[in-house]
Amino acid sequence: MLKSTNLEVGYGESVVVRNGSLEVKKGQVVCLMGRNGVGKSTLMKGIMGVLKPTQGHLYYNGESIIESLPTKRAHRGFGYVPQGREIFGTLTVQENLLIGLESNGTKQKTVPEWIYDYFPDLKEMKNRKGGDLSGGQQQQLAIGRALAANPNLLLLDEPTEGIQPNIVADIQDIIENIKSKQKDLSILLIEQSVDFARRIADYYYIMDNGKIVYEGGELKEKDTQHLLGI
Amino acid sequence: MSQATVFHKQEAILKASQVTVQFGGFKAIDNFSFRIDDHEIHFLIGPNGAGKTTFLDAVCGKTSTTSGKLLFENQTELFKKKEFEIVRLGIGRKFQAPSIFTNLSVADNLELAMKQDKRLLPILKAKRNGGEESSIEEMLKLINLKVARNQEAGALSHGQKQWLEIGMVMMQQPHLLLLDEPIAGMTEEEEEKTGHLLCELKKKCAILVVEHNMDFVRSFSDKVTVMHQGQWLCDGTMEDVQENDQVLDVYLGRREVNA
Amino acid sequence: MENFLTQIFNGASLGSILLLIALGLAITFGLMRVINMAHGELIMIGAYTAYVIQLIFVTYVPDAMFDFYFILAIPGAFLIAALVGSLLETGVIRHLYGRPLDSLLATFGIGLILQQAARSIFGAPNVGVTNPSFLSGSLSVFSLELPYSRLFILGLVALCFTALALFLYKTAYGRKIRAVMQNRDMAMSVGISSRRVDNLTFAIGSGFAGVAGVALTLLGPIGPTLGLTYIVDAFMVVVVGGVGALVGTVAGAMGIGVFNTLFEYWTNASMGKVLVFALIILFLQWRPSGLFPQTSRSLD
Amino acid sequence: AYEANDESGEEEKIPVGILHSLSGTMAMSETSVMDAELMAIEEINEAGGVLGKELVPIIEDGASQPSTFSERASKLLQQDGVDVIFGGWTSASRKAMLPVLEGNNGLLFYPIQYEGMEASPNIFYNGAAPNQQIVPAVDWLLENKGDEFFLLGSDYVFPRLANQIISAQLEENDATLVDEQYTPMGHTDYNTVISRIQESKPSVIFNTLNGDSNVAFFQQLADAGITPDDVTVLSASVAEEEITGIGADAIEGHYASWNYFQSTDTAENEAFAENYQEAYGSDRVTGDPIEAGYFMVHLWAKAVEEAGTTDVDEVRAAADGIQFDAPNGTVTIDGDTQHVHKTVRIGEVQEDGQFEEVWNSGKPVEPDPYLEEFDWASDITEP
Amino acid sequence: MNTQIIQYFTSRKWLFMILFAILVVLPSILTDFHINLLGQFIAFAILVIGLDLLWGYTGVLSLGHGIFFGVGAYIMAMYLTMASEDSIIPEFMIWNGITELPVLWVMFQHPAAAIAGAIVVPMLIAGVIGFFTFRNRIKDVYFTILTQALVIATVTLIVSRQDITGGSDGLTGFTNFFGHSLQTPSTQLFLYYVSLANLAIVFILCYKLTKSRFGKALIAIRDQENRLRFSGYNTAIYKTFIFTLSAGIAGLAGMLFVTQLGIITPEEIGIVPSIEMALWVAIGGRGTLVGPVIGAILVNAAKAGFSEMYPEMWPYFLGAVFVIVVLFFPKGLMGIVDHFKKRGEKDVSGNSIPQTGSHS
Ligand SMILES: Nc1ncnc2c1ncn2[C@@H]1O[C@H](COP(=O)(O)OP(=O)(O)OP(=O)(O)O)[C@@H](O)[C@H]1O
Ligand SMILES: Nc1ncnc2c1ncn2[C@@H]1O[C@H](COP(=O)(O)OP(=O)(O)OP(=O)(O)O)[C@@H](O)[C@H]1O
Ligand SMILES: NC(N)=O
Ligand SMILES: [Mg+2]
Ligand SMILES: [Mg+2]
Repeated sequence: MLKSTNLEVGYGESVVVRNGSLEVKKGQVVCLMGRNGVGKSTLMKGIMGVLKPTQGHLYYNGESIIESLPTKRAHRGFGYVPQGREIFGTLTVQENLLIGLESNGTKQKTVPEWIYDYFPDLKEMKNRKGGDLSGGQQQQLAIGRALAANPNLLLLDEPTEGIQPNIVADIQDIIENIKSKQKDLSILLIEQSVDFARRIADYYYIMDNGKIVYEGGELKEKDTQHLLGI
Repeated sequence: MSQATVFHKQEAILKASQVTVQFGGFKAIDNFSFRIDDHEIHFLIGPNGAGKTTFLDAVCGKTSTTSGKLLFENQTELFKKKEFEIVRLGIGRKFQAPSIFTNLSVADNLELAMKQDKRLLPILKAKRNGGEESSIEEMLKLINLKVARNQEAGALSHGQKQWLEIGMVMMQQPHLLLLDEPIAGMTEEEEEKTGHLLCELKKKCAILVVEHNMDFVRSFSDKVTVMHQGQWLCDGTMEDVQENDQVLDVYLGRREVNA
Repeated sequence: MENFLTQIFNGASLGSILLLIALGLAITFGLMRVINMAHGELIMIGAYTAYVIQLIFVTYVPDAMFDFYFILAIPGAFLIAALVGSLLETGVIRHLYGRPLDSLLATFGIGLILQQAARSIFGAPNVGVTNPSFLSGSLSVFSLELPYSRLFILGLVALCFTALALFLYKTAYGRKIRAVMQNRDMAMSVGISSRRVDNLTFAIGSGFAGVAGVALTLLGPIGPTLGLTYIVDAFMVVVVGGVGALVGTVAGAMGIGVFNTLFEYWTNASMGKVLVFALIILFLQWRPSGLFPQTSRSLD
Repeated sequence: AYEANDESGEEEKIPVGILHSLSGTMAMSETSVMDAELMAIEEINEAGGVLGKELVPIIEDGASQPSTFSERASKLLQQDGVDVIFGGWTSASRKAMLPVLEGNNGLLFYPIQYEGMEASPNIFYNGAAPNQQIVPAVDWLLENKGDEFFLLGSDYVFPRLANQIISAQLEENDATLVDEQYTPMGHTDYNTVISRIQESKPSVIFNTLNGDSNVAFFQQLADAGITPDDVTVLSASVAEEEITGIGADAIEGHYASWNYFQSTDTAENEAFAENYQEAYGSDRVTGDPIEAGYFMVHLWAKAVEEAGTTDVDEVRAAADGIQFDAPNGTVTIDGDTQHVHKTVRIGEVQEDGQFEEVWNSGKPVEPDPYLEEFDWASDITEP
Repeated sequence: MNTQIIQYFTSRKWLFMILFAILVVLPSILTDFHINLLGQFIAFAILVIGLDLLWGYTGVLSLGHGIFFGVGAYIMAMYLTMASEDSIIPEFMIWNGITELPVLWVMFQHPAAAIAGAIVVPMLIAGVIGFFTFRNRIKDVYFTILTQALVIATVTLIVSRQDITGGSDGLTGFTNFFGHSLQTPSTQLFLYYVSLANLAIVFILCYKLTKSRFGKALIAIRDQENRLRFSGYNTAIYKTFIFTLSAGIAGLAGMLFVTQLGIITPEEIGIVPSIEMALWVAIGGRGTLVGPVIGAILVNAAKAGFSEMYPEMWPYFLGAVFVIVVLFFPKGLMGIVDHFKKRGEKDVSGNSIPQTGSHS
C-alpha cells in the first residue's frame, strides 16, 4: 500500500533521514521505533509530505506520490497525528473535528457520534477552543481529527503521549475496533512504549542515526534492545 | 522501590489550601488542598483535564489563582508574585511541551539557566568562570548532550529538547522542582535514567511530578496525589492509590492494574 | 443633549470609516498575520477604480444613468483590488508566511511601487470623483442632520462586516480559512489546499480594502498617497480590537471613532488626535492584547 | 531626466535647478508647478535662450521632506553648479533650503503665496505676501459679507500666521472672531468642525486649509446643508485644481483670493492657458501657483539678460524693477524685498469650476512682507 | 588557505574594521557635498546599531525610533538655533506671540546641556514608556503599533505647538557651531569624523554587549521570553534597558545628523522615516550589528543615487530592492556574506579538523 525507498529527508541543508526504506502493506500495523532524535518523526513528515524528501521514491498503491502535496495525500486517505498535536488552537473542538471530517475532500455538516463515543471528554468540550484544552485532551482531539474521515492509511506519531492510562488502553481498543470494521486500514505508528507496540503491531522497523537498521515481524530482545534503549 | 513517607516529619515546602482557578465560568481547579514535603518525590496524577498542569501553572505564577492560599516554605505567599520572583525563591518548572532557547547553543542555554544573580547589573558584568564552566560540563554529561554542546538548541530532537529543559531547570538548583510529564517521548532506558536522576535530586529538593506513565510513578514515587475534575480525589502511596475504586474508574482503568 | 447626540453620530460615522478601512486588514493582518503595509495602496487602487469607472460612464453612458457608476464601482473595486491582492500573494506574500516582520518590509516596498505606479498612470495631482447625487444632502432626524453619504458608509460597512463574519464563522470554507491561518502545514495534512485558501483569503482582504477606497471617494479627493493617510489608523483599529478577533475590529473602530470625535470636540483637531493616540498607548497598558485577546494556553 | 552638461557643451548651455516634490504627499500639488516651469524654460529656449545659451533644467525630487529639499538644493548648487533653483511649495521646504542657499550663495525662485516675515537675499518670492492676498480679502469680506469670522486652517505655519494677521485686522475693525480651528495636515473628517460652525454661526469662514482637507471640508459642509447663503467661505489655498477635486457643486458660490485665475482676462493668459493645456492635456487646469511658476522663470531670464551673466550677485543687483507681462498682468520685481508687485483678485466659484472675478485691486500691489504699512500688525512683527 | 582568510575577514568584527577603514579614507576622494551626505548616513548607521540590538537581538521591533532620533536632533537644534540667533528668542517665536524663551529652550542653551540632553532625554522617554509597556507584557506587533501611536502623537504635538517647536517648518537656519560656520567644508569634515568616531565607539560597545551573557539573555528573550522568565529573569527590566539604550543611541545619532544637515522637521521623524530605519536593519541583516550599519549606508546612498539619476523613477527601484532583498536574501546582506563564509567553512572542515570538538 505504502512503500518508500531510500527517502532522504531533512531540514533545510541538514539531512536527517538518509535511508528511509519501509513498506506498509494493506491492513498492516507497522511500528517505527528507535531512540530519541534518530529521525522517526522526520521520516513520517516526509511520508506525509510536510517535509519534501530530497531523494528517494514514495509509492502509494503503486503510484508515485513523491511530488504531491500533503493536501493531495490527505484526499487520498492519509490521516496524520503529528507529534506535538498541532490542533487548531483558535477553532473549537467541534470545528477541529469537522476539519478532520472533511479532510478526504468531502463536505460534512455534523460530527458523527462515534467519535464522541470514543472520546467522551471531547463531547463535553465541543465548544471550547482547542487551544484551551489540556495536553491529553488535545492529544485525544488530534487522534479524533485523524480518525474522523475514515482514512486508509493512518500515520501516528507517538499517539499516546500525555494520555491517561485507561484511555491509552482504550486507544488500543479503538484501533482494533476500527481495524475490524475496516479491514484494509493500514497504520504506521511511531511508539516508544514497547508494550504498546507489541500489542498492536504486525511488523517493526527500527531506526538509528537516520537509517532503518532493523526490520522484522517481531521484536527480538537481543537484536533490538540496544537500538531501542531498553 | 520507594519508601512511602506517611508521616510529615518535616515542614511542608509547599502548602496549598483551598486553591481555586477559574477560566470564565469553568473551574479548572476547585478548592484543591495539597502539601509536599522537602526531599520528597511527589506525583500528581489524574485524568486528562483534571487540572494538574493548571496547578503547576498556579504555583509558578503562570496562571493567577482565583482564590486560596499557596504557602512556600511556610513563609512566602506565592499568590500575586511574579514568575521570576517565584523562580528566585527556589521553584523550578519544566513545561509539558519542551521550552528552550532555540537560537542559543546548548551550553548557552544552561549558562543562562544556571543559579546566579539574575538581576540586570550582575548579568551585564557576568563572565563565565571556571566553576560555572565545569558545572555546565557536568550537566551536559548528565543529560547526554555533550556532543551537542555548541549546537543550536533548536535543532535537537523532541526528546533531546526534553532533556535539555530538565538540565536547565536543574541548573537553577531549586528547592522545589515542578516537572510536567518529563518522560514523554523518552525511551525506557531514558525513563529509568530520569527516575534515578530524580532520586539523586531529592536529596537537595522536593520534586512534584505530573505523569501518566504508571510504571514510572510506581517505581519512583514517595507519594501520590490524585486529582479529578479540579478536585482532590485521594492521596497516599501508589499502592494505596491504585486500590481506590474511583481512581480505577476515572483514571487507571481496570485493565491496567490487571495487566 | 442634541449636541451630544450629534457628536455620537459623528463618532459612529468616523468609526464606520475606520472600520471599513480596517476590515480588509483584519483579514490580511488579523487572521493571516501579514503586516501588509500596502493595504493603504490597495485602498488607493479601489479609489482609482471608482475614478476610472466614473470616467467610463462620463464617456459612454447617458447622463441620466451617471449615478449608477457608484453602484458598479463597489463590486468593481472589490474585484480589482482582490485581483491585485491575489497577484501580490502569489508573487510575494506566499513566500513570507510566518515571517510577519519581513512581510512588513516587502509590502512597504510594494506600497512605494504602487504609489509611484499610480503617479505614472494617473498623474501626481489628485483626481476627483463626483459623488452620486443620491448621496448628497442629509437626512433630518429631529434636529440632527445626518448626511446621506455617512449613512451610506454606515450601511455599507454593516453589510460588509456581516457578510464577512458569516462567511468566516458559519461556512465550511471560513473554517478552513481559520485553520490554515493557524497552522499551514497541519491544514495541508488534513486535506486543505493551503495555497488556494491563502490566495483567496488575501484576495478577499484586499477586496475589502478596495471597497473602502470607493467609500473614501465620498469624503475627499484621491491621489497616489491616499493610502498613507489611513494605513496607521487601520493598524491601530485592528490592534486595539485584538489581532485575530473580528468583533474586536468593530469595537476598536467604534471606540477610536467616538473618542476621537469627543476629544476633538473638547479640545481641537490636533489635540484630539494627540489625545486619542495617547489613549491608545494607555489602553494597551491595560489590555496588552487588545479588547478581544486571542489567548492560547501554549507557552507564548 | 536631464543630464548635466558635459565639459564641451558648457559654453552653450546654462543649467538651472528644478526642485519640487515628485513623490510623497506634496507631489500632487508640486508637479503642476514644475510643468509650468518647464514650459517657460522651453519657451525661453525656443526664443533663443538666455544670453544666447540654452537653459538645461536639472530636475530633483524633494520627496515631500524638508531635509530632502535641503540636501537636493546642496547637490544642485555644489555638484551641478546651478546658480538658480526654481522650486519649493511648503514653507517648510523653503525654510529648509534657505541656509543652503545662503551658505552657497545660490538663488531660489519660490512660486507660492506664503506667510511673509521673510526677506532672504537669496530668495525671490513670487507668490503673494499677506498684504497681496489675505489683508485685502479680509477688507473685502468685512465690506461685503459680514463681520463674524470663523478661522479654519491646517495646522502649520502659513495658516497660523495668516490667522494672527487676520485676528489683528479684525480687532482693528471691531469685527468678531467667533472661533479659530486647526486640523492636522491630511485631515478628512470635518464633522466636528462643522458642528462648531453650526454652533458659532459665523457670517464668514476664512479658510486656510491646505490640499486634500479642502475637498473633505467643502463636501461635508455641503452635505450638512450649509450653503453660501448661510455662510461665505473665502479660501486662501483653493485654486482651480483643488476645485476639480472638490467638485464644483460643493463649492459653487464660495470665494477665493489669489493674484491669478484661469479665467483672468488677459491676452497673455489666453496664450498661457492654451499652451499649458496643449502641452499637458486638455483636462488640466491652471491656477495661481502654476502661473507664478511660469512667470518667475521668465523674470529670472530677464534679470539675467539685464545683468549679462547668471552670477547670483549681479542678477540680484539687476533684478530691481524687472518686469514681465504675466498671465495675471504685469509683474515687477521689488529689489528691496525681492518680492513682486502683483494684482490682487477675489473670485467666486462658478458651476463650471472656474472663478468669476468679483473684485480686483485695479493695479499691482506693492509687496509688504513685514506688514510695515499696517499699524495694527505691529504686535505680530515685533515683540 | 584562501578560504580561511575569507572566513577571517568576513567575521563581524573584521567586516566592521574594513568598513571603518574605508570610511576613514573616503573623504579624500569625495566632494564636499558627498562627504556631508555620507556623514549623515553615518549618523543613520549609528542609529541602526541600537535598533538592531532591540529588534535583531531582542526581537522587539520599534517603529518609533524616529521620535528618539528626533528628540536628540531637536535638542541639539535648540542649542544651535540659540547659538546662531542674535535676538534673545528665535524669530519664529516672535510671530507666535512668545516673548520669553520657553523653559524647554532655556535648559539646552548650554552646549554641554544640549549634548547630554540629546542623549539622556530620549533615554528617559524610552525608559518610562518601556518600563510600563514591558511590565504590562505588551509585545510583538502590539508593541510595534504602540510605537507608531507614539510617533503620531508626538509629531502631531510638535506640529501643533509651533510656538515653541517651529511647527512643520522645524528648526533650521543655524549657522554657528562652537564659533565655526556650519557651512564650511572644514567644519563639515570635522563633523564627519566626529560621527565616524562615534560610530566606532557605539559599535564596539554594542558588539561587546552582544557577546556577553547579557547578549545571550537578549537572544533568549527573542526566542522564548517565557522560558527566561521562568528561569528567574525579570525580562521586562532587560527589555526596558535595551529599549532605553537604543533610544539613547538614536538620540546621539539625531544630534550628529542635525548638525550636519542643518535642519530638523517633524517630517524627518514621522511614520515613514521610522519605518525606513527598520528597513535598513533588515536589509543589512538583523542580529548582526555590522549588517545594519552597512545597510543604512548603502540604502541611503542608493536612494540618493537613484533619485539623482531618475528623479521620477526611484521609488520603483527602492521598492523593488526591498521586495527582492526580503524574498531572496531573507537574512539581508549579511546572509549573503554568511553564505560565502559557510562555503569556506565546509572547505576548511573538509580537509582539516572538525569544528565541533569539545573543550574538556
Ligand atoms: N526543526 C528542525 N530543524 C533542524 N533539525 C531538526 C529539526 N527537528 C529535528 N531536527 C533534527 O533531526 C533529528 C531527528 O529528529 P526527529 O524529531 O525526527 O527525531 P525522533 O526520532 O522523532 O525523536 P523523538 O523520539 O525525540 O521524537 C534530531 O536529532 C534533530 O537534530
Ligand atoms: N484558558 C482556559 N480556558 C478554558 N479552559 C481551560 C483553560 N485552561 C485550561 N482549561 C481547562 O482546564 C482543565 C484543566 O486543564 P489542565 O491542563 O490543568 O489539565 P491536566 O490535568 O494537565 O491534563 P493533561 O493530563 O491532559 O495534561 C481542562 O479541562 C482544560 O480544558
Ligand atoms: N507657503 C505655503 N502656502 O505653505
Ligand atoms: Mg519524534
Ligand atoms: Mg497537563
